[in-house]
Amino acid sequence: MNKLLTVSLSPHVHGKDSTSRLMTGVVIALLPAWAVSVYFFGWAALYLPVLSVVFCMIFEFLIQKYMLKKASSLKDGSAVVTGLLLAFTLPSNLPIWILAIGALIAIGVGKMSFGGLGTNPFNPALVGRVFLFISFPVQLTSWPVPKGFHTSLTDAVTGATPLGMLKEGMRSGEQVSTLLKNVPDHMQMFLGYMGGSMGEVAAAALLLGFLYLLWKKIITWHIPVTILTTVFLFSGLLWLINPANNADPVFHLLTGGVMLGSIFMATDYVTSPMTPKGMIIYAIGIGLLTVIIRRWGAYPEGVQFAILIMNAFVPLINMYVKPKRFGEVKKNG
Amino acid sequence: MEYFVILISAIFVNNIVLAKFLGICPFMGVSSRLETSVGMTGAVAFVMVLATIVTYLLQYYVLNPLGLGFMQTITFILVIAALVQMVEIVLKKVSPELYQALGIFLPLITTNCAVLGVAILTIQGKYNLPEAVVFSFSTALGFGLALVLLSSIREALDMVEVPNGMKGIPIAFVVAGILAMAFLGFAGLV
Amino acid sequence: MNQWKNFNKGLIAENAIFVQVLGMCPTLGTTTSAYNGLGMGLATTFVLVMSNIVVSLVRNYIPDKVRIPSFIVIIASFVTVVELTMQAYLPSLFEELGLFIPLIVVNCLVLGRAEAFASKNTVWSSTLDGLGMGLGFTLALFMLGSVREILGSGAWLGMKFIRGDGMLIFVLAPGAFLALAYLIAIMNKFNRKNA
Amino acid sequence: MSNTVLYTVISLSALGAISAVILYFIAQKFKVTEDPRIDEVEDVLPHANCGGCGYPGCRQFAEACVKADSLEGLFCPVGGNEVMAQVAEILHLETVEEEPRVAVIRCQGSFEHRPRTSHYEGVSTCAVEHALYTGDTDCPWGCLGLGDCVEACNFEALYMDEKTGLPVVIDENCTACGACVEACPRDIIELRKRNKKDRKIFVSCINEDKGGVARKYCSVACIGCSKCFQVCPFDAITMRNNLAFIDSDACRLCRKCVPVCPTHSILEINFPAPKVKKELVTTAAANSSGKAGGQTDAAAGKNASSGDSTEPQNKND
Amino acid sequence: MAKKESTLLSMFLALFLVTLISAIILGFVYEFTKDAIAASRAAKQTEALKKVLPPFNNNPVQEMYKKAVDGDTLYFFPAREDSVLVGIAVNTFSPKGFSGMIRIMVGFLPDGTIKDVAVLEHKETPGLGEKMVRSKSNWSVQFQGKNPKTYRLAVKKDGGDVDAITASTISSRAFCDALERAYKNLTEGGAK
Amino acid sequence: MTVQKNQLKTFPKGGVHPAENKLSAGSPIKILPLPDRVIIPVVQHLGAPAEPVVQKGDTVVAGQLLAKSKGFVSANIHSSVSGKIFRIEARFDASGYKRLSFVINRHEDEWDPAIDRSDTLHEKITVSREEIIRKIQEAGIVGMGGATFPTHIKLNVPKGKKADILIINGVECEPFLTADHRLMLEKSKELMVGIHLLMKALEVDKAVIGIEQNKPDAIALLNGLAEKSPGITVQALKVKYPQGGEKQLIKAITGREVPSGALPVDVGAVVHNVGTTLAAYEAVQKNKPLMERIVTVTGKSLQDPSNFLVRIGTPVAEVIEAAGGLPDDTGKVVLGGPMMGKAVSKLDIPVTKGTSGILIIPDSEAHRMPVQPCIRCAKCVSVCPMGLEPYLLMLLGQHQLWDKARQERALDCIECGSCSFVCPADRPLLDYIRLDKMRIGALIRKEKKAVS
Ligand SMILES: Cc1cc2nc3c(=O)[nH]c(=O)nc-3n(C[C@H](O)[C@H](O)[C@H](O)COP(=O)(O)O)c2cc1C
Ligand SMILES: Cc1cc2nc3c(=O)[nH]c(=O)nc-3n(C[C@H](O)[C@H](O)[C@H](O)COP(=O)(O)O)c2cc1C
Ligand SMILES: Cc1cc2nc3c(=O)[nH]c(=O)nc-3n(C[C@H](O)[C@H](O)[C@H](O)COP(=O)(O)O)c2cc1C
Ligand SMILES: Cc1cc2nc3c(=O)[nH]c(=O)nc-3n(C[C@H](O)[C@H](O)[C@H](O)CO)c2cc1C
Ligand code: SF4
Ligand code: SF4
Ligand code: SF4
Ligand code: SF4
Ligand code: FES
Repeated sequence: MNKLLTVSLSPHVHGKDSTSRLMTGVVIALLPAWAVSVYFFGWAALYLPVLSVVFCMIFEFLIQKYMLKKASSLKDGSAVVTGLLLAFTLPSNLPIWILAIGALIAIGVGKMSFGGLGTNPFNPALVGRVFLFISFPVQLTSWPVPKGFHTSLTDAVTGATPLGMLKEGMRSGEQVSTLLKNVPDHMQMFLGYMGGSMGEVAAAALLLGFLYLLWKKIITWHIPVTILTTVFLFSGLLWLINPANNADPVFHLLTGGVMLGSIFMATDYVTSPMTPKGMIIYAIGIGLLTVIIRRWGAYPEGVQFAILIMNAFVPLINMYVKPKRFGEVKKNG
Repeated sequence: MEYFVILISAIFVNNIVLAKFLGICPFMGVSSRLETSVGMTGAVAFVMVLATIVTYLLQYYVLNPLGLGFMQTITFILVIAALVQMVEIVLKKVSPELYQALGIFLPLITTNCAVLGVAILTIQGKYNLPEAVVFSFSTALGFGLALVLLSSIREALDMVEVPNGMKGIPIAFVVAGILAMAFLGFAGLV
Repeated sequence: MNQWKNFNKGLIAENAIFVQVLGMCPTLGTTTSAYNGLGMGLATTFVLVMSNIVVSLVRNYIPDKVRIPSFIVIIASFVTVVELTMQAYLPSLFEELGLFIPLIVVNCLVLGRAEAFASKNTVWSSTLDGLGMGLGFTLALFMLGSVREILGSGAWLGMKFIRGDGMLIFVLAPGAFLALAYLIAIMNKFNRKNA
Repeated sequence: MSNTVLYTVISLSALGAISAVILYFIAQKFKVTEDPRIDEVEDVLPHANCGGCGYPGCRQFAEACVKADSLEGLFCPVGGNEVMAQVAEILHLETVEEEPRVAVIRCQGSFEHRPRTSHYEGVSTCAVEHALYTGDTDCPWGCLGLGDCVEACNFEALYMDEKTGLPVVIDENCTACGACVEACPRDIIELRKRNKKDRKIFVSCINEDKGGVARKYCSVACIGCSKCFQVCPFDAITMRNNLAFIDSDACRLCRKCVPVCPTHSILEINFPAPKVKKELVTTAAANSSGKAGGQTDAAAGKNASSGDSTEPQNKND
Repeated sequence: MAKKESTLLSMFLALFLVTLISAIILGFVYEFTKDAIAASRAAKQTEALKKVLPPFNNNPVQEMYKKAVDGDTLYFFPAREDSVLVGIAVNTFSPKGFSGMIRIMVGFLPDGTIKDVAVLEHKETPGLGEKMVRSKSNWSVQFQGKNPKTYRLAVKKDGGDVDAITASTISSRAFCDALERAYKNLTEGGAK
Repeated sequence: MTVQKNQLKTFPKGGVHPAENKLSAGSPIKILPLPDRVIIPVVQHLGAPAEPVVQKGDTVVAGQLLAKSKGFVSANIHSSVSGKIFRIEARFDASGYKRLSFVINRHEDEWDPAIDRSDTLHEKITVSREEIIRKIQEAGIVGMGGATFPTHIKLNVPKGKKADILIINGVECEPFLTADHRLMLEKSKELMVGIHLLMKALEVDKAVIGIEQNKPDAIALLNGLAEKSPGITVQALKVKYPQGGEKQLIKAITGREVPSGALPVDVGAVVHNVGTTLAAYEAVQKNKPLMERIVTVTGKSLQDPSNFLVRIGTPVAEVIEAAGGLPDDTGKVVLGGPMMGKAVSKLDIPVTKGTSGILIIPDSEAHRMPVQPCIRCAKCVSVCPMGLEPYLLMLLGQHQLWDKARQERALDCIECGSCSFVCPADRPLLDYIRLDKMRIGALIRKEKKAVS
C-alpha cells in the first residue's frame, strides 16, 4: 500500500447535520408564512424578501472579502436566514433603500462586527429591524392593509395593526373592550388577515413552520412554547383582573410578532442559551417583557425589544445555568 | 412621586449610561471582566447614595439659604472627591482584593460623572430626601445592570474571534449601542 | 521639538477619545450636532488648559492626601467660570449642552491630565499638553458631531442637505454609541498604519 | 464686597478645611501597611506577566522578592540580570547572576530527513498528536511540528519554518522564559548557555533508540556511535541511552565533534564559515537539505554554517 | 518630584487655601456675570412674549398674574399698547409629553385667536417631538390665527383639526393639551 | 418472558444514534488460520507492564506464561501460539508507539496440557470465590469491553464497599461491531456459567444482562437460558449510543448514578463485558488463559465483513487479509468501533486483548470536514451523556484555560464522541476535551507533587 493512512482521534464518523442543512431547514420552515404573506400583500411581499436576502449576502461577501479579509462563508446560509427574517419583520410597502440600510446594519453591525457567524451576541435581523424602527419611525409604522394577491406596492392602503389600534385607542382613553370590536376576529388573525409586517401575520403558517422545525429537530420546543405560554398566562392574568382595560390572551398570541419572534427569532442558536433550563428562563423573560412593553410601554409591540434585551442576558445565563451533570456530587458545607 | 416609578425610570427607561450618557468611562473601563464590574457597581452605589445625601443637605441647608446656587458644581464635586478618597483609603484597608481589582477606577469614581450627575439631577428633579436616596440607589442599580450585561457579553466575546480593528473598545461600544437600542423599548413605561 | 511633542501627541497619537477613551460622557452626550461638539470641545479645552497651568504651578505645595480634592476644586472653579460666562453670553448654547457643562469637572480627561501630566511637569509643558489634548478632544467631538448630524439630521453645521429627516437613531443614544464605535475602529486602523 | 462673595468664601473654604481634616483622620485610622517596595519592584519588572519566573505574574514575583531574604532562586528571565540588579538595589540584596540562556530546538527531522508514514488529521496541537501516536513519522522522539511551542512563546521568539516543518528560534527575542520547554510534549527544546555572539554547539536530536532503529526513520538522528564523545578534548560530551549530550557549561566551542558526526546531528550555530570558498557547494546542499534546519538564526542573517563536509556514511547494521 | 508630606497642617492649609482662593475668584466672577445672566434670562421671556404677542409697549411681566391648575401654575401676561389690551400671553404646560413636562408660551389676541406659540421648555426626542420647536420645524405655524372657539385643539386622530407631527402623536397631543389648558383657563375668567 | 416495547430501558440524558451498520451480524465466528509469527506486547491492559519471564530463544507452548504481572494494576501475559521466541524488543502496537513485545515464530500448535481444549460445557462450579478470582488473575483476564482494566481487581470489592448487582454488558452500542453479539449467540451456555462464576466471585445474587434491542435473537436466546438460572435476568435496552458506557448502563438498568469521581461499586454495581465473562468461564472451568479473542473485521468497502476467533498477537494485516484483503480505497484503519476506536498508522501491529474490531474506512469517509465556527446550536450539550458542555470545554481548551475547564468538569468526559459526532459545524470537540483532560491531569500531578 503506498497511500498513507489517515490517523485522527475518535470519533471517526460524523452525523448528517451541517450548518447549511440547518439553515436550509429554517428557510423551508419559513416558506408557508412567506406564501401567506404574498397572498395577502402581493408582489412586494415576494420580491422584498428576495432582495433582502440578496443585500445581506452582498454585504456579507463584501465585508468578508475587503474588510475582514477572510474566506467567504456565504455557503453556510446564515445570511439567507438573516435576510429573510429581516424582511419578514418589515412592512411590505417599505422603500427598497431602507431595506438596504437594514440589511447593512443587520449584517455589518449585528453580525460581522463581532466576527461573523456564531459570534454575535444579538440577533442580527432584529438589530437591523430595531435600527430601522428607530431611524425611520414613519416608514416602519405604516402598515399595508392586506388586500390580496393583486395588491401592488403603489396602491397599498395603509392602516394600523391590531396592536397599533389598541395602543392608539388606549392612549386616547378608550376602553379596550370597545376597541377590540374593530379588529379582525381571532380566526381571521389566525389565518393572517390583518395589517402587519410581511412574515408575522399568519399564525397558522408560522405554526406549520414550527412543526417542521420540531420534526427536523432543528430547534427544541423550549423557547417557543415557553414564550407563548408566558405571554398567554401573563396577559391572561391581566385580562382576568381587568377585562375592560386589557386585551384577551388569545389576541396577544395572534397579533404582532409573537409567533414569528418566538419560533424563528428567539430560537436563533447563536443568541439563545445553551441549556434547556437556560432557554426557559430566557423565554420567560421574553414573554414577560413583551407583555409589559405592549401594555405599559410607548410602543404597541414589544417582541423585538424583548428578544434583544434577553439576548443581552444570554452570556449571564450561560455562565450560571449549567446542565445537570451526570453524577453530580452534592457538596455539603 | 412613587418610589416604584423612580426605580423603574432610573433603571430601565432613563438608564444612566444607556440613555443619559453618564459614567461611560468606568462603564467601558471596568467592563472587561464580570467580577470587577460587580465590585464597581457596589462601590458606585455606595458612593452615589452617600454623595447624594450629603450634597442634598448641602444644597438645601447651605447653598440655597445663602443664595449660592452657582456654587453647586464646585461644592458638590469637592464633597464627592473627599468622599471617594475616604472610601478608597478605607477599602484599601478593609478589602485589599477589591482594591486591587478596582485599581485605578476607584479614584476615577470621583471623575465618574454619574456621581456628580446624579447629585445635580437630584436637585434639578426636585426630589425630597427619601426620593433622592431611592433615585440615586436605583440609578446605581441601572449603572450596575448595564455594566454587568456589557461585561458578561465582553467576556463571552473574549472567547470568539472578534475582527482585529473591532477588538476591545470599539466592539464594546457596538454592544453598548445595541443595548441602548434595546433599552429604548422601555420608553414610555413611566 | 520636545515641547512640540507635548502639544502634538494629544491631537492624534494619544487622542483622548480615540486612543485613551477618556471623557466619554460629554463626547456622547453633546455631539448631536457638529456645532455642539465644537462648543463643548472648546469649553473643555479652556478648562483643561487653565487647570493644567494652575495645577503645575501649585503642584509642589499640595500634600498627597488632598491632591485630588485640591485639583478638583481648581478644575471646578474654572468650570464654574465657564458656566457663568456661558450662561451670561451664550445662553442658547448653554441650554443645548445642559448638564454637561458642570460635568466638565468630572471629565476624566481633565483630572486625568492634571494627575498624570500637570502634576509632574512644568507650566509651559502643561499648557501645551492641555492645549493639545483639548484640541484633540475638540477635534474628535467635532468629527463625531459631524457624523451624527449628517447621518441623523441630514445636515452639517446646521445646513440641511436632504429633505425630511435623517436616521433618527444617530441623534439618540444608540446611534451615538455606534457612531463612536466605528469612528474609534477607523482611527485605530489609521493610527496603526501610521505607527 | 457683597454678601455673596463673603458667603462664598466662608462656605467653600470651610468645606475645604473640613474635608481636609476628616481626610486626615481617616487616613490615620485606616493606614495600610503595605510594603511600598512591592510597587517599586513591580515597576522595574518587565510587566510581561509570562510566568517565566515561576510566579503567576509580575506582581506576585515582586511580592516574593520583597519577602525573600536573598534573591537566590528568584530570577526574571525576561528582564535578565539587568532588571534583577535593579531589584537587588531596591531591596538592598545581592544579585545572583544567572547565565543568560537561549532556547534551542533539538530536532532536525525536517520533511526530507524523516519520511512521513501516515497523515495526521485533527486539532493542530503537538500535545494531542503526541498522546495519539508517534506522529506523521515513525520517530517517537522528534518534533511533531504543530507548533505548541510557538503558541506558548510570549515574545515572538519562535516561528514554524514552513519548508522544514520545524520551529526556529529567533535568538534576540528569546528571553529564556522556558514557556516553550514547558509546552513541548516531547521535551525537545532546551535552554542552553548563550555564549559569546550566541554561538552554540549541540546535538540536535534526543533520540534514544538504537542507531539501527533510529536510522530507519530519520537520516539525521543521533545514532549513539560515540564518535563525538571520543573526539571531544574537554569531556563535554556524555553518552547515555544511545544519545550524545553536550554540556553547555563544559563545551568550549572547539567544534572538533561537529565534523565527525556521521549523521550531521551536531549543529554549530552563529560561527563564521571559515572555508567559505571550498565549502560553497556543500553549504548550499547542506542548507537546502535542512542542515541548518530548525536552527537558522533568521534575524541575524548569520546562518548556521556548514562547517561540515563529511558525507553521511551508510553504516547499517 | 518632591512630594509634600501629608501632615494635618499641610493638608489643612493646602485645601483651605485652594478653596479660599477659588471662592474669592468665583465670588467675583459671579458678581460680575450676575446681571448679565439675569438679563439674558429676562430677555428669553420677553423674547418669547414679543414673539407670540402683537406689538405692545407695557411691561407684561410686571402685570403678570398666576393661576394654579392641575398641580402646576399658569402664568398670564397681559400686553397692552397704550393701555389698550392687545393680547394675553399664557405660559402654559402639559405633563403629557413623551418624556414629561412641556412648557409653552402661547399668545392670544383679545378675541381668543392664537397669535403664535413658542416652546419654552421640553424634553421631547430630538428629531421627533422636538419638531414642535420652531427652530426645528415649521409644524407649530399651523396654530397661527386659529381661534379655538371653532378650531378643535386636538390631533386629527382624536377627531381634532391639528395635523400631528409625523410619528409623534404623543408630543402633538401634549402640545394641544397645553394650548387647550391655556385657552380654557383664559376664557373661564382669566380674561379681563 | 417476552420483551415489550414499554419495558425498554435506557439512560435518560443525551446520547446519539449513529447508523448501526452491523454488517457482520449474520456471519458466524470463524477461526482465523494461525499466523506464522505473533507479536505479543507486555502491556495489553490498563496499568503497569508485565515482567517477562522467558528469554529470547526459548521455546514456548500456547497458554504458557510469558510475562508476569507487576504491580497492583497489571495482568499476566501468555503465549497464544507454540514456537520459539524470536526476539523481545520494542514493536509498534495499537498505542501508536513501540512497546516491549515478544516476537514468536510459530511452530505447530501445541497447547499447555493443563488447558481443557474440549467443547464440553462445565456447568458445575466447584471452586471457591477466592479460587475463581485467583484463576482469573492467573489467566491474565482484562476487561474486553475496551478499557482493558484487569478483571480480578474489579472482582475484589474493596473493604467497606458491597456490590449487590452484577451487570453483564452485552450492549455493543458501537456501530459496525458484532463480536459481542456473535459471542452471545454462539457461546450462550458458557456465558451463563461465566455469569454464575462472576456472581459467586462478587458474592451477589443478582445479575442483569443488558442487551440493546437491535439484537433480538440474542435477547431471546439468553432470555430462554436466564429463565432457568435463578438470579439472572435479561434487560432489553433502547438502541442508543453510548449505552455500553459503564455509567450509562448502570443508570439505565438500576437507575443509580455513579457520582463524579467515584467507582461503580460505590453504587453497588459491577459491570463486565460478555467477552470478559466468557474468558472468566474458560479460565476457571477450563484453565485456559486469555490468549484468543473474537474480533470483528468490517467496513463498507471490505469484501467480506466477518467475525474471527483470533489469537492474541496476530498482525492486524493478516486478519484483514482473511476478510478479503485491504480494499484499495482504504483511507483509515480503526481498531475498535467508529465512535471510540483508535486509528492506526500501520498494519503490522498485533491484535491484543482489547481489540474488539478492525474497521476499514474508505478514503471518501476517512477525512474530517473543515472546521466551521460554532453556531451555539447546543446540540453537543444536549447529546452529552455526562451533562457537560462540550462547546465550552473546547473553547476553554483553545484558550488554554485549564483551571476553568476543570471547574467545568472536563475530567468527567467519558470520551464517547457523541458531541463531535453531532456537531453541525464539524468542530473537533473531543480532540480539545482530551487536551483539556491531559493538561488538567498534568496540573493535578503538579499539585500533588507540591503537596508532598
Ligand atoms: C427613541 C424614540 C423617541 C420617541 N420620541 C417621541 C417623541 O418625542 N414624541 C412622540 O410623540 N413620540 C415619540 N416616539 C414614539 C414613536 O414615534 C411612536 O410611533 C409614537 O408613539 C406613535 O406614533 P404615531 O405618531 O405615528 O401615531 C419616540 C419613539 C422612539 C423610538
Ligand atoms: C462510550 C463508551 C462506550 C462503551 N461501549 C461499550 C459496549 O458497547 N460494550 C461493552 O462491553 N463495553 C463498552 N464500554 C466499556 C464499558 O464502559 C465498561 O468498561 C465495560 O463494560 C466493563 O466491562 P469489562 O471490564 O469487562 O470490559 C464502553 C465505554 C465507553 C466509555
Ligand atoms: C485507578 C483505578 C482503580 C479502579 N478500581 C476499581 C475497583 O476497585 N473496583 C472496580 O469495580 N473497578 C475499578 N476500576 C475500574 C473502573 O471502574 C472501570 O471499570 C474501568 O475504568 C473501565 O470502565 P470503562 O470501560 O467504562 O471506561 C478502577 C479503575 C481505575 C482507573
Ligand atoms: C433556528 C434558527 C433561527 C435563526 N434565527 C435568526 C434570526 O432571528 N435572525 C438572524 O439574523 N439570523 C437567524 N438565524 C441565522 C443565524 O443563526 C444568524 O444569522 C446568526 O446569528 C449569525 O451569527 C437563525 C438560524 C437558525 C438555525
Ligand atoms: S518542538 Fe515540540 S512543541 Fe514545538 S513543534 Fe516540535 S513537538 Fe511541537
Ligand atoms: S557523533 Fe553524532 S551520531 Fe555519533 S554520538 Fe555523536 S552526535 Fe550522535
Ligand atoms: S463531552 Fe465527552 S462525554 Fe460528553 S459527549 Fe463529548 S465525548 Fe461524550
Ligand atoms: S454542536 Fe458544534 S456548533 Fe453546536 S454548539 Fe456544539 S460545538 Fe457549537
Ligand atoms: S466623562 Fe468619564 S465617566 Fe463621564
